[in-house]
Amino acid sequence: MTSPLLSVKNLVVEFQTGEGITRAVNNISFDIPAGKTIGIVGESGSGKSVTSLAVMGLLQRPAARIPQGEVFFNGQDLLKFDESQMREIRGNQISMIFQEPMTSLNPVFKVADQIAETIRIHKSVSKKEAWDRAVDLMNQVGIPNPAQSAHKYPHEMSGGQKQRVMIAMAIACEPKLLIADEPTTALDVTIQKQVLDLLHKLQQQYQMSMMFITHDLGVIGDIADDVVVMYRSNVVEKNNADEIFTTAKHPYTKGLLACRPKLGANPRRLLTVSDFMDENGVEKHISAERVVVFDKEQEKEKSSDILLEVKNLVTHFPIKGGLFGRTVDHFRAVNDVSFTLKKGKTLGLVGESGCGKTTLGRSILRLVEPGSGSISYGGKDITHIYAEELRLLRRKMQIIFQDPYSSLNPRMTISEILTEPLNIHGVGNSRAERLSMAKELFEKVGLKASQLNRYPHEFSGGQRQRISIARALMLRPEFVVCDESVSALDVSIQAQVLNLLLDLQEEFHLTYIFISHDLSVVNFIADEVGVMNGGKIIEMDKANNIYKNPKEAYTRALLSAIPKGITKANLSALL
Amino acid sequence: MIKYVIRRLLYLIPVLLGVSFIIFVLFNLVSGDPTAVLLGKNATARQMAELREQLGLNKPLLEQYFDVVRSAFTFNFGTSWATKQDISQMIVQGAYPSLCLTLPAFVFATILSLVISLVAAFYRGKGIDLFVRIMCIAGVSVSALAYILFFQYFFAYKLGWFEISGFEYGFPDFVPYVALPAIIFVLLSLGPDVRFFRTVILDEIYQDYVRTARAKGLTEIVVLLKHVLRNALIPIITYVVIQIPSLILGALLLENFFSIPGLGGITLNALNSSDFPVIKAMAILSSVLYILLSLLTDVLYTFADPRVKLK
Amino acid sequence: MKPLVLLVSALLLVFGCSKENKFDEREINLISPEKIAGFDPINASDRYSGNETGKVYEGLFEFHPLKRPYELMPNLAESMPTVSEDGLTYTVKLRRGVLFHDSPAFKDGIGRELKADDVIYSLKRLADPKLNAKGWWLLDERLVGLNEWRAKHALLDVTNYDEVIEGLQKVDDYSIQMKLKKPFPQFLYALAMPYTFIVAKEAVEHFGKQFLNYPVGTGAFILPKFEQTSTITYVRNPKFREKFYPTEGEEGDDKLGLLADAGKKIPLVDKINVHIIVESQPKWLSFMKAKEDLLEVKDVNIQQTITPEKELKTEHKEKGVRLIMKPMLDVTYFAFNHEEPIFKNRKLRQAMNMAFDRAGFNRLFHENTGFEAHGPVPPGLGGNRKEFKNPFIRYDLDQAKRLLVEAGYPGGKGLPTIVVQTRSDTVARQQVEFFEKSMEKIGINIDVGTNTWPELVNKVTKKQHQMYTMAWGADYPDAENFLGLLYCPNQSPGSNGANYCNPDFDALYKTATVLQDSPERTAMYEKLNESVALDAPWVLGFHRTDIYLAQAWLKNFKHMEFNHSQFQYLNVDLEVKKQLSKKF
Amino acid sequence: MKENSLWKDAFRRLVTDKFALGSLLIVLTYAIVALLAASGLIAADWAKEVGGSNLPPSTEHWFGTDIFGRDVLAKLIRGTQIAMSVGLVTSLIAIPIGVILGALAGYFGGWVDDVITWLYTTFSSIPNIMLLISITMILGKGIFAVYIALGATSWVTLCRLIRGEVMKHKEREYVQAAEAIGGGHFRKLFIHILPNVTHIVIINTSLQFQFAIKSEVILSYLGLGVQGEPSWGTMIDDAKLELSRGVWWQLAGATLAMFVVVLAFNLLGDALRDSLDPKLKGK
Repeated sequence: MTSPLLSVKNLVVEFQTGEGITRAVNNISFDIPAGKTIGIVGESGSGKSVTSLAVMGLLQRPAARIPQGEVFFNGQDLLKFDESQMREIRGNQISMIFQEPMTSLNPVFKVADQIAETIRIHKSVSKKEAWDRAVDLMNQVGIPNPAQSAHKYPHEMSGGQKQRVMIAMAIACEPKLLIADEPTTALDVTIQKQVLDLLHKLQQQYQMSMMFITHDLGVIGDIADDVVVMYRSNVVEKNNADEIFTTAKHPYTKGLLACRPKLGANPRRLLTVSDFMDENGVEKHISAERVVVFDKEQEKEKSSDILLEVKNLVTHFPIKGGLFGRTVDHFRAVNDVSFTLKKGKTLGLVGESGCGKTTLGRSILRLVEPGSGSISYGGKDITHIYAEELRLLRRKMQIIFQDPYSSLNPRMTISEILTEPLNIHGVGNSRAERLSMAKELFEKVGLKASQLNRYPHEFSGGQRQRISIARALMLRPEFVVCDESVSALDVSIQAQVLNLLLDLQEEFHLTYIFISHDLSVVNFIADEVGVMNGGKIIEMDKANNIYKNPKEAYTRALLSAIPKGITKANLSALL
Repeated sequence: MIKYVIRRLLYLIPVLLGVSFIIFVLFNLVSGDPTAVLLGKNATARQMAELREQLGLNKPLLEQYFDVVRSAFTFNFGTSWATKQDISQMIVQGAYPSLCLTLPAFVFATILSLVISLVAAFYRGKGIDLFVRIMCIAGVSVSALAYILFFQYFFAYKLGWFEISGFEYGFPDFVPYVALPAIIFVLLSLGPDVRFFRTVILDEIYQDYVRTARAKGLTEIVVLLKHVLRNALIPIITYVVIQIPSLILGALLLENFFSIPGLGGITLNALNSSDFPVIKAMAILSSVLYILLSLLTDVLYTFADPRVKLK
Repeated sequence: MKPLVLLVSALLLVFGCSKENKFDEREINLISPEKIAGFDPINASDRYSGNETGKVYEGLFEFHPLKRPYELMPNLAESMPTVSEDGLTYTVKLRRGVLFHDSPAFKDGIGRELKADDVIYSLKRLADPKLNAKGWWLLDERLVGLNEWRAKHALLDVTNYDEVIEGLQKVDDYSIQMKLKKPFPQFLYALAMPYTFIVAKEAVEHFGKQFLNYPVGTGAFILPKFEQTSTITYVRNPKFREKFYPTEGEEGDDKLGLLADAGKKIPLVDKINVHIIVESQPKWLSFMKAKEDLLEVKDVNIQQTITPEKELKTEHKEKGVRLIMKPMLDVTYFAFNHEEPIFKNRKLRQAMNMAFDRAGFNRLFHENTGFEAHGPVPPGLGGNRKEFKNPFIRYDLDQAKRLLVEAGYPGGKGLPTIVVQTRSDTVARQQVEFFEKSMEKIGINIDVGTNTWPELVNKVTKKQHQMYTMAWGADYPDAENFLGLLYCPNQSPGSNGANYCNPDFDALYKTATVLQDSPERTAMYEKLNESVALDAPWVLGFHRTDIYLAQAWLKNFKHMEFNHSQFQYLNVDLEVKKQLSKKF
Repeated sequence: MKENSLWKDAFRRLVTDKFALGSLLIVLTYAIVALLAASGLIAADWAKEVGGSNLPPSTEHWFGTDIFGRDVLAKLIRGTQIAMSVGLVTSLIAIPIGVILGALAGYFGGWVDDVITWLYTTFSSIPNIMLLISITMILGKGIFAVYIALGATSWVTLCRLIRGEVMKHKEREYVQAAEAIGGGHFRKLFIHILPNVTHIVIINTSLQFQFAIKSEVILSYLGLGVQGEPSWGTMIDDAKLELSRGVWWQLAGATLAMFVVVLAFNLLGDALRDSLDPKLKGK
């Protein structure tokens, strides 16, 4: 057997921070054979991206240092290369695709120029030749009208197209190794699927090796040959891709596999990593009842009261134009939407970004002023109520946002954040009482009361989302809009938060509108699912029906985009 | 784009009305009677009254305000009260020496600052970065007056490298006269310029696309000069262009000490002789220039950044 | 990149490129410490615009450049005028063959001969209400019919210069008759002042509003166009009439070499460069680098110029630099505002006079070159009697304290803090700070109020001050010009900023000032000067000394109070300049 | 884990930076000197003649004496009070105006924004120095005119910065969250948004201080400065006449005093920005 293309041996990466030295990568080793795809899986902060940057020699110096380890590429230790040698490798022999296509392209240069730049660095070709090659590459990565698109600037392209440009740039010099760092995470599911297929195709076509980094085991199934699982800076499992779904050894891997909601049958609560191992990484025995598949259909109706009724709702934003910036037209973000929602139920809204689902959610809460149509809540028309009435309504209706980083005021402590709604509405007689209410809920969402006086930045993304949930529930609302509330989280955390939402729904008899771009998540949590496209709900049905009998082509497209990898999983095999 | 330009030009109207109003309040309402100063030490009460009438200071206030507004929109500033010179001509004549001093100094300071900032950004966090920054800040921490007094004495008088004072028209005749004040100008600009440019460049250096550029195998210098600089251009353009109106006003102290007959001295003289029409003209001109230049920056943005569309 | 290349090459040029002094051109280099507004004689109110105007324009009369006391001599006038017995009618004969500078304003661009109409036109311009000349006060209420003409035209759109005025008539092309409303003994001085310099109607009309930038005079030097520059360059007038350097002067002028050029045709140099330098450091440094030929030494630079014994310092002597020190016709003072009730108290005013440490002040600010003023009229003018000693300017703190007690303010108690308004420049501020320290010693609190020039003028003209400091320089060599500072009708907004009113003084002033120069008038002036000095209307300051430094090669410079016509007589010795320049 | 706020975090970063810590100490020292001088505990007798006129520096008088034989060091100390008060009062004038107008414009947008934008565009279109001179001149003399002129010209920058930042924050989800829990405009703007933009105020103030101190010199040169008290500006202005006769110590003293504190403010401003600006976090 030939030696692997890339061989990482005993790599250690450390960072100098204000608090001291932290070890981001702890003595890891793995190989990438020529022409193979290796998936590196782990949650954020597990050290997977740092590993890739170490291979590329792109770690931020002097903050980062590599006290130990070797990275052999074609038999040479890259860590011993100087900067100019590394430049020969970068973009030429090893190239990389990053997570954020929005920010990873230089906004001020034409896309084809950016692709051509890579070529011109490493190949002695004329400007014209490089450009032509760039157009050709754009064609290969499936950008429509490559000759014209070549002249576009990044902001004139969609996220998916930008990621294709990034891929074209990466394969421009036909590298031996392509590193893809979460290349699909920022994309909508449908796009994600296309990009994965493209990467797979190119990898075959160019006979490249690929290092595919993701937090979602699900997406890896289709393309990876081998999988390396990283957890807390260490490699915990290396396995063949086919086998890892059936015979995962490490409890963390098992957890990762189990935590992704599947279309159709799921346990009543999603399994999480913590079901498989305790905090110290020691494997736990999972109780049988946790894995019993639960069928929502069989659950009897909790109530039949209609809590929310939306009729012909239209929300539009003005389009400014003309000499004095008058409103010349309107953009209908929500266009004639009607539905009803019963008490205690969850309505899932699913669709790609820009379909109007977020605006719909905010219009219902009157955070965005609806244009026409009506919203009635508990039988009362709330479309045009104002001031005091609206303020009182806020006690009953709440929202949980997508971004756990920007939805908490960074200058307030958690206790301030949690008691603020109580202050506003005069709930609780004293500060102490309000504090104890905050504390109670804080513990209920799974956090320690001792952390109440901390600031948001001291918490992880998942914890922050729990805090957001706690804030939304402080006023004991009846109705909560969860706006992409789990989309920004790693799958393993996502499962925990989904479980929490379900627990809380049960405890507080909440009614949810759950907005997501991920049909599998919606399918898991919602009783009824509305598929949105172009500001309208194009299909609405019971969650299982949507999955089983999609009527609209668009729904089918959404469904087919869900990574199939996970379906290989045999749940019982995990136990 | 054209619509945008027209709209921005129309914005001149409210701004000029505002500027006229501030000037009117300052000079027609609040400030004292200029006639005594204008007539000199032997002024009589009767002559002062006559002059007041002649200068239109007895007109109703509203009418006086309209006069200010009119001159703002017609650019007809009339003649100076104190020197009886035609104001437009004074400004045209004074702008030349002022610009001879400030423009090369400004261009040089900007380029030098940019180079220094790039060097500092290249060596960010290292000793050389710190050293350059501190030197620039130290340079700007000395009062302009102290620089002038010392440099004039030492470089112009003791060493005789430069002319002590004066000005001559035409290149390169003016060079020996403006060189020393220009050096002081540069010294005083480096600090704030470098601070600003360096921050802007560092803001960009940590962007994702820079990592992409590095991943392509570009050298750090190309990354800086091509990718980073181009993106940092927008704030830099704003910062640079907006300073231009004050260049035309000249460097007041420098002009006075080095006897450069520029607009700074004209403004100062006008203030010292209650020559309100000149002050008004200077204020109005510089605000028109300010608006035009902010428009120019907007137009430059579209070249620097394809994302910017003027609507 | 282009500007960078340009700038770098420019910087390379700079080193070794500062200009060398020239020895081949007969030129002199002078300094004007203030910006020049323009070249219209009727607005040449300050000394420096007067100096520049005087290089191009001329008046009917001029002060003799050498003789002292100041003496008028005919200039554009052929001879001194004939005056009628009542002193009201003056007849002036004009010199023939005086040509205006060549200018496009004239037919064919050739300067024509100066005629009587030009004199009348120029004087009328001073009265033109449309022009509101700064010099109007000079003729205000003087010539018969002129005020009426002015008043009439104030209401009309166009000023009609052709209308004949009784007081200002042409006899023939070369003689003019002027009639005064009442005797004005200083009238001839007025006709030597820049305000009354003669301009050509064609030039005024041709250049219109730009006239002030295109001086077309009859003088020894030509300035084709005035621009706001840092150097004004005058060139010799090739068509200048036969005018000669005086053959006689004051005693001792001979020894000083001031008569070396006697009888030679002027001008003696080809070019005059006037450098406008406002700040004192560049002025001083430029002179010390031999870039300038003459330096008016002011304030702190005095210490660098002379030793405490009032000798030129050796470092200057070595370079051949000459020192010229002459008393000025001026007076400095701290004026009380007599409308403030507290200053109606004469004892208080006297006390403050006696508490002012003049010796210390003189040492600090004038290097002992000032002369303590005993009254408003400076030495050298009729009205100043050497023997007169004002008892209240003696520095005597005990006496001052006693007077303060008598005034009703023992130890300064009961007096408010008095704000002394002054100009905001460094020296003015320090001088009032010194005054403050002096008054502190008898318990009077002083605050310094610094003002920009317009503010100070405004405060004084509006009577919004308690005290202010001022220096008054003579407009012409007559005590009237100083005594008028305390004449009640001149109170704010006039020159009597102290608003001092004394009926006895006013009555005598009225009688004296209309008299021709005579021993009686001098006696009256003396009485006015001394009586008012004892009443202490001001805290008297100094009669200052003019101090000039002249390079050895600058010839024919003699101190002159009214020096606007002096420059045509200057000369330069290039040989000396060449030799001495090595020492700089 | 101990309680750890953003401010404390920033402070910790600040004090670990040697330059920043030094700068902070210098600024504090100046502030203390200014306070002591203001309360008359030190340099109260600055006006006293302690020796001859214009004595060069000696062990007795470290910075020599001035024209009246006053101790230059005492004047410097007294001048510290003026310098610091000019910085302080100017900031106290500029900050409320700039913050409130900027916040209102950024938050409400629409016509409020139009009016405020117009206002600051108008102000910033007139060259700073001209406005500064005009206002001082017209308000008459003295330190109050200096305060007001500097205050009136320096709110503009702050206003523009705050407006931009508030506009950014307005769209953040935490502000929408505040609305969702029933918070009104006041709460959103003043309790949520403003504390998040205070770093701009602090950075700006530190730079404002040094600008004010330097402006005082220019105004003094123009004769528009402080009266009756020795300020660094008047001392440097005096020097323009004294220097050529070899009296360099007043200039040296005032320049040194100014240099140190301006340098400190500048470095502190930079350090504050590095430690407070969230954009620069973790760099």
